[in-house]
Amino acid sequence: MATTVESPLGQISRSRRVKNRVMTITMYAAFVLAVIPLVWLLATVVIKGMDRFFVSDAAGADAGFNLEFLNQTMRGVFGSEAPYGGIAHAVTGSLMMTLAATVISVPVGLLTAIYLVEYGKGKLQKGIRFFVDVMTGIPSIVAGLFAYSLFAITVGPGTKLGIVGAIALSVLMIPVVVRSSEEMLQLVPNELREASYALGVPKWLTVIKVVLRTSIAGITTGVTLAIARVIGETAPLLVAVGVSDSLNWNLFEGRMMSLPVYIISEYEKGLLPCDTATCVAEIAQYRAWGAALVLILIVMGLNLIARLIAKYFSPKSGR
Amino acid sequence: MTTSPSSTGVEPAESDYGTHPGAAANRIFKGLSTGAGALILVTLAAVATFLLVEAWPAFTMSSAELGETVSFIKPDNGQSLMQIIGYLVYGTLVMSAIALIIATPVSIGIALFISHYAPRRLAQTLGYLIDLLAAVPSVVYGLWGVAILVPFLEPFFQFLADYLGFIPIFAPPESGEIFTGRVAMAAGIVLAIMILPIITAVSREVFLQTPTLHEEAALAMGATRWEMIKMAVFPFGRSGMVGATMLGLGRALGETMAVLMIISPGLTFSPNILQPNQHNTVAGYIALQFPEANSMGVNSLIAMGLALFVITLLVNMLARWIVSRRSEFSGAN
Amino acid sequence: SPSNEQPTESAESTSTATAGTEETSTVTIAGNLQGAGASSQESAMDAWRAEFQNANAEVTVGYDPVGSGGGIEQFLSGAVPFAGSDGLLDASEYEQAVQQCDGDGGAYHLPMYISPVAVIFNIDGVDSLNLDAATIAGIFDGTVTTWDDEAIASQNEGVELPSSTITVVHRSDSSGTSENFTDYLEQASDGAWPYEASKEFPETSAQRVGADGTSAVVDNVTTTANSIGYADASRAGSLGTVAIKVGDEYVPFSPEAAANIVSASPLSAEANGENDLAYEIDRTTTDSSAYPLTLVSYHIVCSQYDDETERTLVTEFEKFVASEAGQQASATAAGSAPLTAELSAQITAILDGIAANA
Amino acid sequence: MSKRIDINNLNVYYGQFLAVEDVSLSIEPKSVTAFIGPSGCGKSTFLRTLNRMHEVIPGARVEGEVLMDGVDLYGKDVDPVTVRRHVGMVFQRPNPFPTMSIAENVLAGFRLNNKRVSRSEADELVETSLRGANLWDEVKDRLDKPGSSLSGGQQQRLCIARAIAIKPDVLLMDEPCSALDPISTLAIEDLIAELKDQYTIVIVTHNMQQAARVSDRTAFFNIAGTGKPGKLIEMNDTKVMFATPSEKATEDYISGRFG
Amino acid sequence: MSKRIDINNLNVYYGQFLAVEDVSLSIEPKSVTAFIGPSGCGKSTFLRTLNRMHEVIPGARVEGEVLMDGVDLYGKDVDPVTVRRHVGMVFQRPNPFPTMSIAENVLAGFRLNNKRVSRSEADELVETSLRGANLWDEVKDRLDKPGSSLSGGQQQRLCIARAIAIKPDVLLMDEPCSALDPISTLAIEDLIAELKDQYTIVIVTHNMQQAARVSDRTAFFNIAGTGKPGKLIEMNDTKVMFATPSEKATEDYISGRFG
Ligand SMILES: Nc1ncnc2c1ncn2[C@@H]1O[C@H](COP(=O)(O)OP(=O)(O)OP(=O)(O)O)[C@@H](O)[C@H]1O
Ligand SMILES: Nc1ncnc2c1ncn2[C@@H]1O[C@H](COP(=O)(O)OP(=O)(O)OP(=O)(O)O)[C@@H](O)[C@H]1O
Ligand SMILES: [Mg+2]
Ligand SMILES: [Mg+2]
Repeated sequence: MATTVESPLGQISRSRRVKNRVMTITMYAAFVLAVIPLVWLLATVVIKGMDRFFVSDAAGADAGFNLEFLNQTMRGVFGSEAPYGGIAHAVTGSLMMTLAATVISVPVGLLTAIYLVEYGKGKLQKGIRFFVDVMTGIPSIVAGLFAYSLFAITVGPGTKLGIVGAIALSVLMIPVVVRSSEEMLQLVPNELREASYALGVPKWLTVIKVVLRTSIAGITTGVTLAIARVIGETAPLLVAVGVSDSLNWNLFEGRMMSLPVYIISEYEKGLLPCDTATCVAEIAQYRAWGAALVLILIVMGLNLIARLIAKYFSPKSGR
Repeated sequence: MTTSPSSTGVEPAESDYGTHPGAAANRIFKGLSTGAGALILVTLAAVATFLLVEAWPAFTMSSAELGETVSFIKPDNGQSLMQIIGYLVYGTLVMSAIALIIATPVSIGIALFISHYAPRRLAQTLGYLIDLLAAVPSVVYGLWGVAILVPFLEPFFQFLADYLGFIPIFAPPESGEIFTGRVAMAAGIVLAIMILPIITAVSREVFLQTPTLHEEAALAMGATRWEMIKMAVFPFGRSGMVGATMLGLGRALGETMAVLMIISPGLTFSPNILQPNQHNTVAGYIALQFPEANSMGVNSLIAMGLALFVITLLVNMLARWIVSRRSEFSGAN
Repeated sequence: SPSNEQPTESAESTSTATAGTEETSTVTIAGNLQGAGASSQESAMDAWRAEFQNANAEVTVGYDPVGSGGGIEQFLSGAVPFAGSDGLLDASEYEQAVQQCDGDGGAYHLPMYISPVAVIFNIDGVDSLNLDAATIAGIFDGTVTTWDDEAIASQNEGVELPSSTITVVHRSDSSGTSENFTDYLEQASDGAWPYEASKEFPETSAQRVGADGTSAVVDNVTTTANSIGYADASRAGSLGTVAIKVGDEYVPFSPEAAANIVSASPLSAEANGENDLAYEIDRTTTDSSAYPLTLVSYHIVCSQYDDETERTLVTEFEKFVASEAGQQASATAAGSAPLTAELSAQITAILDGIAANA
Repeated sequence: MSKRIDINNLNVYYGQFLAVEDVSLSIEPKSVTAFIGPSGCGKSTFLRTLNRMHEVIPGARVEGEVLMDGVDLYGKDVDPVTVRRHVGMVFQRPNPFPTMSIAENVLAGFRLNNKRVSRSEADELVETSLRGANLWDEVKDRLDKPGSSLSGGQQQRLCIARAIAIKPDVLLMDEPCSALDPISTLAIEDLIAELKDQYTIVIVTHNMQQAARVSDRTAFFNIAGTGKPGKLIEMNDTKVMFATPSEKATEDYISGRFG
Repeated sequence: MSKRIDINNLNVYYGQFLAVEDVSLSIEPKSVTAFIGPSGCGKSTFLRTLNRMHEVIPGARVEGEVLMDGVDLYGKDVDPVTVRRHVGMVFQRPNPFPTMSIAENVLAGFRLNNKRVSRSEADELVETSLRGANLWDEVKDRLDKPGSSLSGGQQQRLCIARAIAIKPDVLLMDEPCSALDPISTLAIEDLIAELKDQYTIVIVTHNMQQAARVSDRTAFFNIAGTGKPGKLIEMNDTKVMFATPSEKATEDYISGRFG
């Protein structure tokens, strides 16, 4: 039992105090433990990713900071000599395909979440809930193969288009969108729904104008997470979209490059043969890490935009 | 103001209380959202059918014949299609288990830290930081893992092997020396870092929803903060935590690139997670063999994809069962 | 956005400027040509595509590095008119090629990318080693486990060898490089290599690490002391390399020696007539001007294309690849071995035949 | 703009559970009717059946008739959405839409229904409704501020303004003051007294004094115990009811002997 | 097992907001003290400062003294966890731990301080506590069923049993009956009357009748308006207070003129 020392009311037993302290420290430690890899990873990518930005076609490896990397494509780029090549086409491709995947997944995912929260009942609801979870377990390459053969059967063999990749990504993205939106819709207090019904507003308008409107912030965050999940996919895009070294804005015509595929393929090139004064043997590595940096920046940018949207739309707090 | 309650519906507009304008839109919207849900089921059915149809030739072909057609299937070496699937399923589960064992407690720690320990202003920023981790693409994890983390882990693995090597799972390679960090443990750790933010984010939300009622009940009895968490937060959050873990597991099970870049793969049922060439995952194996596979090879690989799909199904069913088993004592009351 | 379009043009224009040295073909050709296949050729292919596009501004050539298997699959399904492959078509694939190609002539292999495979190692202070195939097999199989083993030391007198354990680094993915390497060991090692040639490196009892892709193998050898591995010779960088025993001499890899082994090898028994240059590399050659551990990567083309544009594109592109300029480009960019003049001429003749084969 | 409601033999169920049993009563137009009774006796449940809001709760259903000026609200051709436009409701906790400004909240009934209102019309409607809810003077300078920036009592009046903006016939209020401080409570009570000139008002309250102050007629509900259905014990003019209740239970409840 | 509490010049803040201003009063041991007053006047806030439960709310803090038998609860060496062991609390809504059985719920607090409890000891404690809370007979056959399977009133008594199982000196109750039906309310009131033989009891209630029925002394709190701090208006023996309040506001409130 507790031994009374100084405190007039007695103290809790030593073991309880110790345990409480230990757990508190553990929580802090857990947090620090998680932050270390994050900072480390970001630092690595930033440091290694900057190299490419200090190489320019004109001045070679000793150039100052420049943005050539962002403006150039890989068309006509090979070996370790200038032009050193860039990621304009990969950024375009990644953005276009991710955008298309988002355009497909968000309506489907959101409507499904609405069904689950607002309309669903019985077996169908249970079934959809369950299978959405199962869908999160589709290996990404299988999604790629699925989309590829879907088009091979319906359009013709070897159909590799941006849109095929977008569909593959949608298969991966939809369950994440459903899951996160469902959580967010559930957080909307019933009071607001009732307030709307009591004004004689039909259900569908209540859902759109009250429920969605109130939860838009959370949904946006969920969608960004889903985007982040798929924007880094490699395998399905390689299978379904192929690669390209040129700028292509058209999802329905020709192959497209994407950042993750670019990263892997540049990483695979390793050190290049180089025996002149102007060549940069590590250029492919520079490009790989540089692209990784840009990819993270894009994802962070999206995250930031989502947060701004969230802030703009979030319920106005008092005073 | 008609007072004919028995209006026959021929002219519903006459009643003050007839159908409101836009009632059709209401039905259409409901139809749309139900349709979207159904579309998901259809897609999933299509994927399942695709997997079955494509895997079928590999399943029906005799083991010997398959061994001759497909270069990576070697029934003579104990690597028939079914055996490979067995090894891969095992390897997938091993690595996911390592990831979960590491990530779950840490994530729950972080989630609790954010929900119940950190000052509120700080907690928000911290939450954002962790969310950022969720946004890092897996290729980047792979690049970082192989370039930075694995070399860093090697001495640590050696330490484990030296002092805990008597436990089979930590047994070092025969030479007693950890000569490479590219082992299941390393892949598990990278997976753990990858799934950590997802589990954290979801459990954080759940913990924040713990009814104040129960928290205060515990505190008012003279519980310390930790005791309060054990009494009120955990029991309430149990199903949420299971759900969060499942989401993380889903990602770990299907992850390709990061595992592939890190592990030195092999096909065994070995428990030794500090030895290379022992384990591989389904998704990783598919990606390794896919480029050079011939058409029957692709069929075989899809058969493995089907196996992964089935595991996911089973794991989800298990999770649901765990959650429902506790529902008698659930927090929802 | 326009800022993105700009650089493409400028990149093109700079390339066109440097393309002045090119012999411009008399016919102007235009269109899209898409290939798919082995990633081993990717760097070389980048060079060929770029140079060819520079010379023919209206042509775009694409190449999906989906792997030999994927390339063949797409070629056989008609998705691409040519495939890159590290290996040869098997009998059933030959059959399908007859179906797919527009005539009954089926498909031809054209050896376009010849690359010596280097056995690379990382021993402090040692740049090169002499080893015969049996010893290499012993090392990779785990029967020779330390660097100061008698089997190694006896071939390298005067070289200071550490007593440490050898770590073997090999490809963990399916690859043509592994297939060539294991094929060499199987054939040249006099039974010291008990496994069959295979795209997958076998599970030997050596202390070994599997790595996905050439880069990872090179990285692992670079970062692991006292390790050994194999990779495209162009990727050896500053790592130590092995001179392998051919006949009575130890031959270090070199482009010429690699090209020579191709000329010295017979065509495969299953080859589709004499126009199908599917080589059976002679790993056991005693000709010490040749380097038998060489990977030959092919372009697989149809013997006939009904579509006029397609035929022109394929044959013109492949002729460029086989030309001296093309081979020089890949040698510079990817470190491959240029074809010998005779082989180059032979391929050009075959392609001319296809071009005429309307 | 006000109607008479007659309820005949109404039973309300939550799934299998009978929450309110066999209630018959009449609500007079242009008057305030109060429902009182101990917690759990089904006051809220019963109130919600008057504009079919109970249908929002899964499993809730009714048997019986609710006649509004003779039209059965549960008739076949009757659309609950339309019913709710005629019978407005104010809830226990003020619930302005957090994403809307004060003015938008008042107009919510139109805006959410996609009804176009011209600017001037809208301005006018906002003003009359807010004046009707006794809130105009307090908020006229900050109509574009979020509704949640108001105090609890102001929020509740905003909800009333929102409800009367669509010009319902009947206004239902479920413990509209129980979350408010006494000053705000008085403001709402004054408002109710004014509104009854135009609307039929039904109010649920826990507070006997409040019922006594604001209502013309009072209905007392009671429950025999947990799990038992709530029942209407008696209904009468408020004055009569509080002075000389005819039932023992009513007297006990009013005099504070339980509850 | 009962203590006297003296509060001197207590101010309670939520961040910048002063919720309760300058309260001084004394609570007698072995008696029931009731706090009454309109909603928002700070009854709950004040009550929670008596066992430092307000510290659970971010930003909440106090100025002043709370002396328990002369010991300042806010003294430097005093651990809030220990304070709460001495001053138990029962909340408005019954909150048994849903994942624990009835018996475990009763033992929950006791277990914290006594790791090893023998079976017989535990059984005895469960029985005495449940008997003390007047619940034993109703639940003795299903002690291993979840606490949430009980009715509201039973759950509330279970919470009281849980609170008295740790043998506190003081028992605080914040509107313990407001979520209960009248039958359960009566049961709890009877229980309070029994408990005051052993404990110092403080109860917050909205219900004047209840205060009149159960308490020995009553404190009336009031608030001048939203945003103003709550204040203690007067405190006296309950009988005196209800018969002849010395303040006008008290009289108004008790007679139902507002609130
Ligand atoms: N959504 C629901 N599902 C099932 N039962 C319910 C639901 N809502 C209320 N009940 C039950 O119906 C009965 C009547 O509840 P109701 O809320 O109408 O009471 P009330 O008189 O409004 O009480 P209070 O004064 O506490 O608001 C209660 O037994 C309650 O438990
Ligand atoms: N967590 C909080 N943060 C900020 N202000 C609060 C908080 N809780 C209560 N308040 C404010 O403190 C004042 C007193 O509230 P309190 O809950 O103590 O009143 P009460 O008398 O218990 O009311 P009720 O009868 O409704 O329970 C109110 O103005 C309230 O808005
Ligand atoms: Mg109610
Ligand atoms: Mg209170």
